[in-house]
Amino acid sequence: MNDLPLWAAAPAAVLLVIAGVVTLVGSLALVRLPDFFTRIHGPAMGNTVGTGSVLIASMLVSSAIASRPVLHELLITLFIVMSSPVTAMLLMQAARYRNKVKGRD
Amino acid sequence: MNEAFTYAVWFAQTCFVLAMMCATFRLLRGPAAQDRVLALDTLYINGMLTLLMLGIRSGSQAYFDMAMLIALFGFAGSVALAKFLLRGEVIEP
Amino acid sequence: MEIVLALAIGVLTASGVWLLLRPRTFQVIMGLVLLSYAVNLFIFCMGRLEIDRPPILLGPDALDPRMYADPVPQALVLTAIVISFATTALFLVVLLAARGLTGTDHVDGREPEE
Amino acid sequence: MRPIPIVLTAVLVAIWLLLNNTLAIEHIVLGTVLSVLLALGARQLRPLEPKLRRIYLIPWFVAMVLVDILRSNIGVGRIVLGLVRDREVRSGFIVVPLDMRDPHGLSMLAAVVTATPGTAWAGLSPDGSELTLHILDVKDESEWIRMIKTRYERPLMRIFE
Amino acid sequence: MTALLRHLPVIPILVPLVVGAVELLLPEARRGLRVALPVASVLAQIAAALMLLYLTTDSMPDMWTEGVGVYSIGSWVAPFGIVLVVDRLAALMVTLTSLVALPALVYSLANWDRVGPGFHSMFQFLLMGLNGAFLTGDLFNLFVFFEVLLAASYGLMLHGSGPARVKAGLHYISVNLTASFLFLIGVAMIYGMTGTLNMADLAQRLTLLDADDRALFEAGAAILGVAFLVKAGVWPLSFWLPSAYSAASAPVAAIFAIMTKVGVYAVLRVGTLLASGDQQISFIDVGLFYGGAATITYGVIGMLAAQQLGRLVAYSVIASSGLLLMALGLQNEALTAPVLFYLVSSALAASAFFMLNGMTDRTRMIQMAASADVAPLPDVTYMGFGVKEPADPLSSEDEVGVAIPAAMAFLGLAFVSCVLLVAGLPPLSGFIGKFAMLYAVVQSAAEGALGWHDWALIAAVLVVGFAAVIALTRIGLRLFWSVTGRTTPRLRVIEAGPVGFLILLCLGLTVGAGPVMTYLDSAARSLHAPDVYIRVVHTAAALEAAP
Amino acid sequence: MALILIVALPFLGSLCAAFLPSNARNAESWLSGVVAVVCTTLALSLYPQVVDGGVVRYSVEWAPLLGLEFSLRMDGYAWMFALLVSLMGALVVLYARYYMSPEDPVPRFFSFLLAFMGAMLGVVLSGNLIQLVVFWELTSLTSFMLIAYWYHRADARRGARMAMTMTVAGGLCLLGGVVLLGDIVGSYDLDAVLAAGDAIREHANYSVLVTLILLGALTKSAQFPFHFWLPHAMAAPTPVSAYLHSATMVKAGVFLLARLWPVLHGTEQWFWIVCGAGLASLLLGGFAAMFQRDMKGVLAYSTVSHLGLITLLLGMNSQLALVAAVFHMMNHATFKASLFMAAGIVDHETGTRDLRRLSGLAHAMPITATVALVAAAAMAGVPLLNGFLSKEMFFAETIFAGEGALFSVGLPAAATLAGMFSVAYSLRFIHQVFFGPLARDLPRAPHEPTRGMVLPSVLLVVACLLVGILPADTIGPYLHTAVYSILGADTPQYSLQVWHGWTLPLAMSLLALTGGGVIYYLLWRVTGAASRSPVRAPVDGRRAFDIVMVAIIRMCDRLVRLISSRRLQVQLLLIVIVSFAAAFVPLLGAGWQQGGQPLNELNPLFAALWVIGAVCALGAANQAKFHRLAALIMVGGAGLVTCLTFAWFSAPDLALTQIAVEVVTTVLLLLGLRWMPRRLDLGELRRRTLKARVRRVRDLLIAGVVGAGVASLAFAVLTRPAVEVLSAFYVERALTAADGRNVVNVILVDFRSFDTFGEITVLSVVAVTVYALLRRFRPAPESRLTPRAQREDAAREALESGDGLPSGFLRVPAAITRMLLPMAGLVSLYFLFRGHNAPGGGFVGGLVMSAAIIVQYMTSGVLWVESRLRIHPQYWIALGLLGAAAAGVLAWLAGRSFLTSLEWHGRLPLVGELHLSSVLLFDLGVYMAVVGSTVLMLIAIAHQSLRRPRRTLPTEEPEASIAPVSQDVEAVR
Ligand code: NA
Ligand code: NA
Repeated sequence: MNDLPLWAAAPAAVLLVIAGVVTLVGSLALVRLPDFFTRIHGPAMGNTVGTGSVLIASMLVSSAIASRPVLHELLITLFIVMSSPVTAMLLMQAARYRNKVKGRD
Repeated sequence: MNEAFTYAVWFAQTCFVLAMMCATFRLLRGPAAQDRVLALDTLYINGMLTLLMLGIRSGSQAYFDMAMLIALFGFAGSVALAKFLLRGEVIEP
Repeated sequence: MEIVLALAIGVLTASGVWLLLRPRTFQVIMGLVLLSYAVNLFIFCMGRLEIDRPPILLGPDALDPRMYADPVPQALVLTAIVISFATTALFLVVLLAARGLTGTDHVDGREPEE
Repeated sequence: MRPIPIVLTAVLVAIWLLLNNTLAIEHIVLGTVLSVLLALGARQLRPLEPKLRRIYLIPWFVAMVLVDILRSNIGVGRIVLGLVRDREVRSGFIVVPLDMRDPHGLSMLAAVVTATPGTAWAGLSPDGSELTLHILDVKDESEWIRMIKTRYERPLMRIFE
Repeated sequence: MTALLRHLPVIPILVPLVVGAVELLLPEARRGLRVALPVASVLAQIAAALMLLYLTTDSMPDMWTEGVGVYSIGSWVAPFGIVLVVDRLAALMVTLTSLVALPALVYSLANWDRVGPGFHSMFQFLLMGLNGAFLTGDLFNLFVFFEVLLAASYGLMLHGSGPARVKAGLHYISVNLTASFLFLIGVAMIYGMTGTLNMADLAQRLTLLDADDRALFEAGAAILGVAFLVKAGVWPLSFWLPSAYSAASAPVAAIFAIMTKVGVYAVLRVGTLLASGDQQISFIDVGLFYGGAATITYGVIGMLAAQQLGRLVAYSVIASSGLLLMALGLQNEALTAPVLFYLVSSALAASAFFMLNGMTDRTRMIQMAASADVAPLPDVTYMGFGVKEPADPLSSEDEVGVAIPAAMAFLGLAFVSCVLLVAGLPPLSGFIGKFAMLYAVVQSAAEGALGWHDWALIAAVLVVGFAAVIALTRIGLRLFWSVTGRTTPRLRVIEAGPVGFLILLCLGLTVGAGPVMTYLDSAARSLHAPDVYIRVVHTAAALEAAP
Repeated sequence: MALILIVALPFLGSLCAAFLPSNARNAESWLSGVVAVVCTTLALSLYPQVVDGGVVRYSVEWAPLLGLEFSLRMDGYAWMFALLVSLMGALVVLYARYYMSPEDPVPRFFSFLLAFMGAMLGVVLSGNLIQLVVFWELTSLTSFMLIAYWYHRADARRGARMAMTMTVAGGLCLLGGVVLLGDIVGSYDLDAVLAAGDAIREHANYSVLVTLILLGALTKSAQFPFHFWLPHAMAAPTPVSAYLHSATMVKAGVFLLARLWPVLHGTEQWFWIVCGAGLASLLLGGFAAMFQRDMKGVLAYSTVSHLGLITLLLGMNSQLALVAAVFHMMNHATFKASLFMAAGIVDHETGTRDLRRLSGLAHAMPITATVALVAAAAMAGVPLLNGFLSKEMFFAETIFAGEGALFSVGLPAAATLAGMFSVAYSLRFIHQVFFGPLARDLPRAPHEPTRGMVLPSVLLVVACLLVGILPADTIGPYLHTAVYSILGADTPQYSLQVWHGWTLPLAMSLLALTGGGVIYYLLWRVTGAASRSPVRAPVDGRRAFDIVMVAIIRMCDRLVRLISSRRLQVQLLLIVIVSFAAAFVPLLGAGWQQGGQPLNELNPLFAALWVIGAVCALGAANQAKFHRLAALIMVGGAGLVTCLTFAWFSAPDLALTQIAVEVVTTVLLLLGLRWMPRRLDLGELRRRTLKARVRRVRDLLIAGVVGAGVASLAFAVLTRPAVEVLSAFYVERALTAADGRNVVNVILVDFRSFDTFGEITVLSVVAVTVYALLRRFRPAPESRLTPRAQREDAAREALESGDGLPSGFLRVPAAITRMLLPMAGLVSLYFLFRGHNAPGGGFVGGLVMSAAIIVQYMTSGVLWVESRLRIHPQYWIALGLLGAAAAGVLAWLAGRSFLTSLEWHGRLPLVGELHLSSVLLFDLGVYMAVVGSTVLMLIAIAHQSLRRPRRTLPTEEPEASIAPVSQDVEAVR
């Protein structure tokens, strides 16, 4: 890590700072926003920009260390993009259903 | 520059852990089950990011696998939980 | 770091033991899960704590054991994880069967009289 | 006997190579063998296979979505941090009439909606004609519906149907 | 043949594993094969065990040095790899296991095996676990085999389901899971302080520890000891045992008779190895003595209070376990051989007794239709599993088998034999075991000056016998000789045979007490002089590649 | 050889007898008779060898390490008893042939009778004391069988149990005593023991051993205070009583006393115990005998009394007394057996033995009456009969027993009193049964029995007469032989004569005769008293026995509840406490707390992580009762932090596995939650009882203390330097010798693959168990309905909307997850293949694959998935295990040991260098077993939703049914 070239270190550092801020803000939504339906929007920030930035930073750093392109972080992106809608959809559906039942009872 | 990078890593990691704490707050607080599930899901993603940071910090590829596993299957638990909330059982006939 | 991990093990153990001593089967199974975390971490501790030294050999010329974390407790924990997983599954099914056959989720198969 | 699903196999091979982070010949061979086997094995569970038509549209679409994601990240972040003081943030459900029926297109739409902070997929009517979304900051309901249909649904229909 | 001989130590583990796995593959319709394979497996294990027994008598010195066989799994020598170590004690326990397994298995074929799926697999896996636990020379591997045998025992315990079994099974599993955690903590601490897992190596490295580290090591060993004692059924850790053993189906209880002995074995094995050298872990012995005494008290009281034969026998298992531990706690090396004799005899006796109990109240077995108000799973899901829902084995075919005349006479005689065995009365082997203990206590006291510990053990031996007689005659008269509601059960050769086999085995132990005691004596000697064991384990080389 | 035959023949005969058909009364009798006669003949044939102190020995090595050898030893005394046992056996067999009814299952009877005979012969002929105990207990056992012969009778069962309990307890005491005795002598060999009298008497353990041995002997001989079992043993068939309770078994006790007399006698303790028991039995037995209603009861108490007489003699520490004792053993055997037979004949012919109902039988059965008369006279000590002779010797001994008024007056007086009792009950026995008018209302009309039945008692009476009239010519030499073998050179001078002149003993005899007559006259003629004892014994032995037994059982029943618990919580609490205490003991006083290893610098982020973990764990602990789902989620949080910890401290494999297991466990528990009806939070509303609160506080404290304890243990180890033994080896060899970079994986699949082998077996066994248990699953009644959400959503009915995808909300998730399946499969294979060099391996790979499959079930439903996919998880398990085993056995082909890794290097076109290793096969086995097991478990639970109630259940909301479910369960049963 000590001999990380500048071309990798500089953008990676910036990306990491962005990722940290965005993710924290996204998770803050869980604390600050008033109800479930609004809160669910927060983590999406971490899922997208937060994860994406870290992954790019990781790719930069790995490639720099391995002295060849290391791209497998792309897979993480792929899997998150594919899997997070499933969770979110079902969770929203569940919340709506449970709110409905609660209102009816 | 490397020092700045180190600080960035440290900063990001701190942010992720703080984010995890936010998620934990919701996890404990609820009030509804779906809030907790959402919090757990967030906790998983933030945990994955923390892992990636460990990977960047150490320069080891080993952490990538863990992160990938969370990305690929962290959702299975959340889906199961959501499905349970929604349908009363995880696997229907 | 050591003190944090020791405290963590302590908290997990205490929560696990507390749940283990509760009367409802679900509490017991949660206690078993928490205890398994505690025990796994405990075994893991026996290799002492190393940061950034995963026991993945860097090359044929880097075979100094001091460069790597102790792999043995890790292997033991792996086995232990699998076994706890299996037994948790078993316990779950038994508690379900007990719930169905006895009509209660009390660990003794009947509600206490008091 | 249906033919080997080429696209899926290709994607799988790519994934394999990415996983191993290599382009070595033995990995290409092994990856191909495994991918074909898996694609065939999973076929029973995938009676409906996606048929991609205008693949060239995909990069453009992805770029557009990325921009949207970045924008909405900022928007949501401001709301979370309480920086939007000038007006009251109103969140709520909107119903979008859908023309697209292809499940894979819908999946992509779901991914996009989910990935974009500020919008959340809240349900699809049983006949698939109506999509309910939850919007964090509903300024103008019809503007949202228009955006979803033109920016996302139409390109996706062109790719998948 | 010599090749097979070279791999002999692993055979008792491998054969049941393979057969257990193959059983999973066989369709339910292939009843013949499904039955023949396990029987063949057990017979093979008996043969292997006897061969091991023979080899440990130092009869082939060019193969095994000093009668201790070491088999390095994966060709990694001790302490780095896992080694199987066959000394006399291990060979004895493996033989005992197979000899208890055969009758239990044959007995189970009287449809006991068909009240639920997977019986034969689990039975074989249980044997694998038992044999592995007896043969392994590695502490963590011991844990793994403990888990194998426990997992199988959970399955067997619950075999047939029903409220009683499930309730008892829940307790059994909870307690054993907790004990497994203790086992892990103990092993972990031992590793943490010594850096090794091989038991022989451990014994050597102990001497290198300073006092503080030694204290930590002993704490680990003590926790490990508690885990063993839970298995051995020591008071106050054995309240689960009577319910579990009496609720299990008869052939299962019969094989469970060996389970408490595993705990005793572990105490003996680990205890003697760790206590080698000058430093004795004396508080463990003190604990064993008092724990054993308390266990005897508990067992005796339980026997006297028991209203059902099954529970009574279970309590007798506890009492005998207590006697073994109390004797071991005396720290009298002369007692070890008698303890082993008694261990063997009581295992055989309890096994026979549990099977007998199963024959006397078979009606209780057929209560599984309790779940009849819920439909079985539809066919489609079974097809998903690749099985067909079998016909309920309890309904029609229950009464197959040859009925032999004089059922009551046989049952009565078998009962009396079991009473003799449990109470330690002549002429069966229980008597020899108890006498041998008394003999050893008295003989080893200098000038016959017995300490109060010795007197306590003598009293315990006699009191256990007496209590067993009181309790068993009470229940026996009610079971076999009361007129009211007496229906002569149909006796089947397949059930009676195993019981008779075990009783004859016990008779054989009495008659052959001479050679048996000679063997056990040398087993005990080598246990108390573990240098040979340690040396052989350390010097054993891996098998050379064949030319 | 003859010796071994004497003991072995009865046992062989017993075995044969057991297998004869149940109606073969004659064959049984012949068999038994021949055995008895042969034994008698053999015994007789050995007489020349035992006369004048000769000893016949036969021994076989048995267990030399235990000092045991099978050894038979016949000297004069043993010869006498052997003859008595076998001869009496022959007579009893003859008698029994006619006594037993054709309906009785005779094989059992004769089989046990012969076994008893063998055991008794074993007792008297044992040359090894332990072996004697063996046969001793065998007599107890066979006598139990014989007493309980008519087991349908409650009195038989009770009598048998009492006899068994007492004699077995005595036998155990005897064993203890004999063991101590043998220790002093250094051998259990009788010869050696008999030669070591002084050493024994002087030894510190003498008093213990003599007490134990006497307990054995006195219980066997039914001596006070253990006498009470004998009268109840009269429930046995009369031949049994005649044999066991007159001639043989009860004699075993006094036999042993005389046998060991040379080495044990001569001490105060011996004198007081033996004489005390003997005297008490003599008087009490005689007194009680006078008031019995049952003929056999009279005889039983009379036996107690006469054995008391013998015991008293043996306690006197005088050689002459020993002679008298031995003599009386013989005499008592003859007349008492004859009387028992007579009583049996009366019972057999009239159907009753009640003295009050019987009367005047002499008219109907004169021969029997004569025989009984003579025998009873012998019992009473009438001159010219054998009983007279030994009783005279007894009287003589009492006079010289000791000094002081107590002995010189008291003992003779007591003896005379006992003599009077004896006369009185003998008189009553004869007079009330055989004299007076012939009783009319008897169950059967009395008449003389068949000759065969009377013959044995006639023979015995003849013996009584012969010995009584011509003692010196008949019994004299044999008695001498017997006595000489015990006393050797110390044998005193004595004379066996009917007439010694007018001596004090004769006066006592006459006094006893007249006194007895008077007592009888007063009690029954004048007062006409009922046959209840006018003086109740202060302690009724039988009642005491019953009370003690019941008390023991009641007490134990209470105790067992006190010292144990069937409650799981208590058990787990005890385990926790015991293990904590066990770990605590060695740490006391040791400086174990902190070692010298420098610590890692504290990272606040890590601490923050564990704040999260701890909060989750504590939250789960708090919520698990009423908010299961919340607890489950919190446990998931703690699991995640655990996983991160593994990652943090350089354990990627662990983190990987932990995360995979975590996910699968969550799904599993959720699957289970469906079958756990909701728990309503009523407990929070109800005020907790004080007891419950105390319990909670206690548990809280214990949990805290244990947690602190484990934490400090962990800390103590962490602060000490690591001991690198195994790890160094593994790190050095993993790459060079095992061809893998990931040391953890190399350990798992190569160095310690045997652990992994066991581990997958555990997983497989559990899966099979889960499956088996769920096959007979019966859901809780409240959970049987389809969950509410599904019932309300009718759209679910049309699962497939034509294109194979579900309609509605699962449509898109199903599409996505189906796309994910092959990718997940690829990832799982990736983990499988690369494990040797990087984190991963078969286990993680398998879990990933199973999770992928489970997700399909979640989004598409069981029926749809299984209609398209045959999974056969059991086959996966089996093949996985077999594959792993095959990988192990492969090494055999190369002559290496099990699980040795084999490498195969080759070249393939296009691919290039190819390394195949048996390790990969092993890991593949692991993979398959894991996939099979996990899928089997998960799916087996999921399948339960396919069960539907057969009965129509109430259709109310499952959530709302708070009614106690137990009633419903009862109804279901
Ligand atoms: Na979104
Ligand atoms: Na009368």
